[in-house]
Amino acid sequence: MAYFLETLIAGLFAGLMYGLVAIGFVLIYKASGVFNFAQGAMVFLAALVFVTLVEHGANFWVAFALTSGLMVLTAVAVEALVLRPLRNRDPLTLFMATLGLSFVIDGAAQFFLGTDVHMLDLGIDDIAEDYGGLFISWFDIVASLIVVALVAVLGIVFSRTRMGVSLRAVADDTLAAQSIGIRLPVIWRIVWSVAGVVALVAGLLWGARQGVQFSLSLVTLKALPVLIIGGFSSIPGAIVGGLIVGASEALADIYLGPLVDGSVSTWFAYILAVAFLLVRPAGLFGDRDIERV
Amino acid sequence: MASLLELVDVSLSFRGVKALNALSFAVAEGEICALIGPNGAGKSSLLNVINGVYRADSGDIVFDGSRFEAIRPGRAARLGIGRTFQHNALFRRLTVRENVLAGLSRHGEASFVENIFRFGRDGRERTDFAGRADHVIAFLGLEAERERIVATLPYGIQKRVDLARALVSEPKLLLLDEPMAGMNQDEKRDMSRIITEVNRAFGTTIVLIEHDVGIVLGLASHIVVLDYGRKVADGTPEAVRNDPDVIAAYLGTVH
Amino acid sequence: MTTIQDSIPEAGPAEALPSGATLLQIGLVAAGLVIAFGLVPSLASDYWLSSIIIPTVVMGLAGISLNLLQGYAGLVSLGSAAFMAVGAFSAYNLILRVPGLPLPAVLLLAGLIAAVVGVFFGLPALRIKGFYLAASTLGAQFFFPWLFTNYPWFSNNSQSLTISAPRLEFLGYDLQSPLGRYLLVATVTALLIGLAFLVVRSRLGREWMAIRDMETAASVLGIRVARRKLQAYAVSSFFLGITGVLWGFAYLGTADAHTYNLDKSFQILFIVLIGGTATIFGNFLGAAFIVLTPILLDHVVLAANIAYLSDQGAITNLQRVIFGAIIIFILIKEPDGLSAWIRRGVGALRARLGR
Amino acid sequence: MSILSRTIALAAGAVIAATSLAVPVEAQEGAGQQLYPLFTYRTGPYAPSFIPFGAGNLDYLRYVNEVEGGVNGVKILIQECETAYTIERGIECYERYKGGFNGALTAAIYPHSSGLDVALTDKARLDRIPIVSPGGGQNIATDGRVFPYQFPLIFDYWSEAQIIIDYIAEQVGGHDKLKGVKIATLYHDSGYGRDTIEPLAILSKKYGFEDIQIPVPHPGEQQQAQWQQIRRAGADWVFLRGWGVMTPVAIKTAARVGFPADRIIGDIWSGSEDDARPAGAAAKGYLAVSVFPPGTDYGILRKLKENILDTGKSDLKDNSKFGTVYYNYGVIEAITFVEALRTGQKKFGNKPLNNEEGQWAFENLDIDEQRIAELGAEGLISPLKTTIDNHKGETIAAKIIQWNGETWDTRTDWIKADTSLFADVIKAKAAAYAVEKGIEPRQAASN
Repeated sequence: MAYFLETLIAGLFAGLMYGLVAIGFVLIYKASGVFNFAQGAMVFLAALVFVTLVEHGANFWVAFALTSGLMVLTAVAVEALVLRPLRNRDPLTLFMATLGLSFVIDGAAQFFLGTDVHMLDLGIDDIAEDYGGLFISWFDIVASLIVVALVAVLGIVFSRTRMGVSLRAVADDTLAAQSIGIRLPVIWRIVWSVAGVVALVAGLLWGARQGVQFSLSLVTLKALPVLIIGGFSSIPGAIVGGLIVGASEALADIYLGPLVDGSVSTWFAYILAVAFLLVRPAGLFGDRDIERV
Repeated sequence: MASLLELVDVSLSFRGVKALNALSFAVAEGEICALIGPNGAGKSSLLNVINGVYRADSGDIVFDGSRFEAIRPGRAARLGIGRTFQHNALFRRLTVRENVLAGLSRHGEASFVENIFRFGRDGRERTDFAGRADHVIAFLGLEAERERIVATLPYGIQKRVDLARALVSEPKLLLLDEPMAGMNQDEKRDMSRIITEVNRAFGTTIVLIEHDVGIVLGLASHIVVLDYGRKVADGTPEAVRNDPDVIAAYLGTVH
Repeated sequence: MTTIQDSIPEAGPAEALPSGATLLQIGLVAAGLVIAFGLVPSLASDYWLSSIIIPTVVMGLAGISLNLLQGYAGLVSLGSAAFMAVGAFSAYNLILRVPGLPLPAVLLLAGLIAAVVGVFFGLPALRIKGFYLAASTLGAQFFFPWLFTNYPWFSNNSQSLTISAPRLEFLGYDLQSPLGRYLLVATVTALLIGLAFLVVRSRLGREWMAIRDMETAASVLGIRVARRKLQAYAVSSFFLGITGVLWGFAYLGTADAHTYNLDKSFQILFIVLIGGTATIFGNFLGAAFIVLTPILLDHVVLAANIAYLSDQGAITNLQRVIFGAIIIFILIKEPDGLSAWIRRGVGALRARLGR
Repeated sequence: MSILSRTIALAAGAVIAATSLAVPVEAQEGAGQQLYPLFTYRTGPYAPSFIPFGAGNLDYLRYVNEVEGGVNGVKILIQECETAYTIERGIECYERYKGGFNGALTAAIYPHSSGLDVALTDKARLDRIPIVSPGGGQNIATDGRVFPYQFPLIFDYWSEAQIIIDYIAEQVGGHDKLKGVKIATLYHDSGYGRDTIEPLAILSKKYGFEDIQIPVPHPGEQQQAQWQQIRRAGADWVFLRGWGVMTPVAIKTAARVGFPADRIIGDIWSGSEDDARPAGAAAKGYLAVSVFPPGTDYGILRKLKENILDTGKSDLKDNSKFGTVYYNYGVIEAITFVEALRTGQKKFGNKPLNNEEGQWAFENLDIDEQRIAELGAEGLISPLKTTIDNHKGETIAAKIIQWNGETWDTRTDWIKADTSLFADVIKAKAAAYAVEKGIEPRQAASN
């Protein structure tokens, strides 16, 4: 039982980390209807820039500020060079464009900053403490707190501020939003910037785990089933979806894995997600509209 | 005359808003029945219920003797309910001819393998379809646009293609959702002439929605007036024209 | 709007085209066959055959497979490569376990097996649309590599879990040589292109396009939408299955589960979008782009010899940047994909012949 | 290299790239030279391991060319070809260079990728091109009678498993003490990772230790569940068959569940600085198998430092990578190439070798202790002698190294594997392969 609990908890922690990556997708999908495959590359870029700055002696906050600044610049560039020329094109084209974008971003990142594997130490020690038979690492707790805090902040921003309101307007009905004078390009720049900062946070937490290297951009794939389950357009959905994926994946590996003598977590989340879709075609928190003719 | 279509206490609501409220009326075989009423009166919803795009919350639909609580669009089509759409629902990237051919789908019997490799029932199907399609295209005077991609055609023509697509499968009942929307007077006159001819030539029963009361009074033999999902009046043009409720609820207001 | 008008020339029923155009078509087909089976084999070197032409043709075929699903039926799939894998592994085991099965039969069966699998993974399409559907097709993309890795039986317990091409031969002809492999690929491709045209010009193809353009209207007209969608997955996967066999055996000469990974699925998607949706020949342009660009960039770097400016590592990453940029550029500049080029060419020809 | 100069490079590169499409390629004259097609993967997830590897490779060849004036006067012409670690592009590179380049002959091709090695097996047999994969070849290809053109030199994972067990045995005080010891193998769930399941099963039958196999799905960025399994099973040792990012995550996660780092022994692909360093403090004490020992204290590396590194001719951008595991791996691999050329030249004369001559050369390699001493590579490589029956080399040996938080310390001398143990199994597999492929095995006499 303790073993089950421990696995479950570990899974939930992992799930939060997935959710963190998924949030980046959700933000952008909400605002620009783009499924941004380059999110992974952005995570990698942010982490790499940050770690390089730190290695050149910048202190944490300076590095964080500078990197965030870079992510904002990236957002502006993306809006101008990719989104605007492609507006009103079908979603698949936009998706492919972001795929191309991911080549550009991680290619550029490694062109300028090299391909070395960097160690990233956030000074949070990652040794598990024994809490009544349950080994839980401080790092997990801190990481989860950060994720929760981030979600809270985003929640407040989107519900209280003017920007947030107009963002939700855009998400609900783009045309209507434009007609009341909300300027899409501005919204897009802002949202992509926020997504960039979220990518930075994700990059730091993941990077501290596995070192800052190209594979960081692969976390994208972990976020996809999370999105299907949580719904592409819901931040709470991303978190809940993340928890579900993380937990079920961990449990599946331990209890289902042995039956097929292999690890199932590469596909389990996806099959789970598909099963979910058959029950709830728009994910847990996704919103769907009825067809008008 | 026996009624081809009969609605019994049909109700429908979206997110609590009642679009149709215990609506009942009958359409006789061979007549042209017009649904009129202000915007949001539930006219389109009604058509959508009749051919199964929406599922009624309660109430029955009797078509051609058989009774349904709900009907799937495909089933409706196969039973012989044709339909045109208010907002253009043509297959934009297909030619006029292909659109019309698509309208014949309910008559297709060949399996997809036969269709692909052109054997078995496919041959007869092709010639049969081609014949019917060309006939309707000629009937609606679309020969010139036969091979044009519909998205490139003017609105008025598209409306006609929509009609052709619905008509080609020779439905017993034809539902026309604002066939003359956005047309100028001449075009409207043409369209209503066509509708009358269809009704006469094919003996098709027609239910149509139209705002232009002048046109409707000339065209329809039976008028049903809706308001907020409720039936306000139901009868011959004359009867309806003189119905006080109608004048109050509808004819008074200008559209 | 004329772009839309010509954007699906192959979709128009053949018998409907003016005779001038029909002649032109016949002419083009003949020319194509002469080039494919006459010029290319006699002119191309082994290098060109086995490392540029074969992969381009096979990837073009993959593009066609996905285009049938996406361009014509309006459905999406991010799992194309998985069905290629199913085809390849089926073919390998058929040859291994059913001795004496002729190559054409193997290809056909492999395609059919892939088709069955395709139908199964197409089921979500009956409930969901758009990105949810796209993402769910990834299920296949992650399931099959796992399946073929986790159960070595599929690779006949080979140590590296790879299946290596059996001796390719047909009617006693050895198809091992680059030329032999090319001829195999070219023949299968020619046949499948023919099949693709039959499909898109059949009632099936027409109803796919109807569903793509306006699903509700399609169902109201009595088109059996669900059935057609599953048939779309079946046909597309059939094509993909055979493509997978060619990729593994006629091109690489070997394959393992990860040969058909997510990147390959994305490449196929690129081919469709860059080549142009709802086209047949455009896919080969898309494929040529995907296959050639990295090689070209590589040659440019060698030729320009800019290594002294920076280190190789940086330059190869620079190539990655350029590749990505080109993709975005094409997506922006050619909404109808590179097939627009073909169309203009054919258009000019038609004009010459004065229809 | 500074960001500024990179930017300049970017600009200049763009300009030149644009223009060079127009201008014809300046063909390098290659006649009378020996071609070395360098298959690179400077992009993608595995680039970090290639960069130092490629540098070691290049630096040694440059040293041979510039200091020793080539191999008995025959200069080596290096042509790079980027595979991005994909098989497709690898095949393109193979086709590009299998026939030589501007008159320079191809004697052998080093694919630098196990996957590509397998993919090229059939092609190479038809084209008669030797495919050489030191440390990363197919174990069954050891049988040169069935695989005349494959050379999985130096090492294989079955011997590795055996060396690991021998080392553990030594730690617990003899093979007889292995009974009941719990050894968990945490493997990358792929052909590479699964390769050690079979030999470990055999070994555990032989010595009676408990064999626990736990897979980690690619890429392996999440291993909490696996390590809990390990702790729950009460494993005494963990054999870590990692790949890429899987290794640092494994080490970190081990620390999280409180499993001691000095009880984890990494595979050769889990034993580089880039595998240990990202794990930070958690990696202190972590052990690994080393076939390519790190360090700079070897005669040959001193020569390289003096003649290449210090003269700015090195391919390294970051000199701290000098003497790292992958750098030395690159050097060792280059040595096998050069020594093979020497071997061939003894028979065919001091001229570039063609592919058939190359095949003979690689099949008759004999780098003995004395030659190793001449090369100044004592302790860097162990003797390497190939024959028609053994394309791997007769002595398979590795050291155990330990991470001290900064660099690797060598813990043991060469531990030799008893190759006789698995020889029959491998031969049997090779025979089965021959049947499946319809290959007529060569006889030793035929050579």
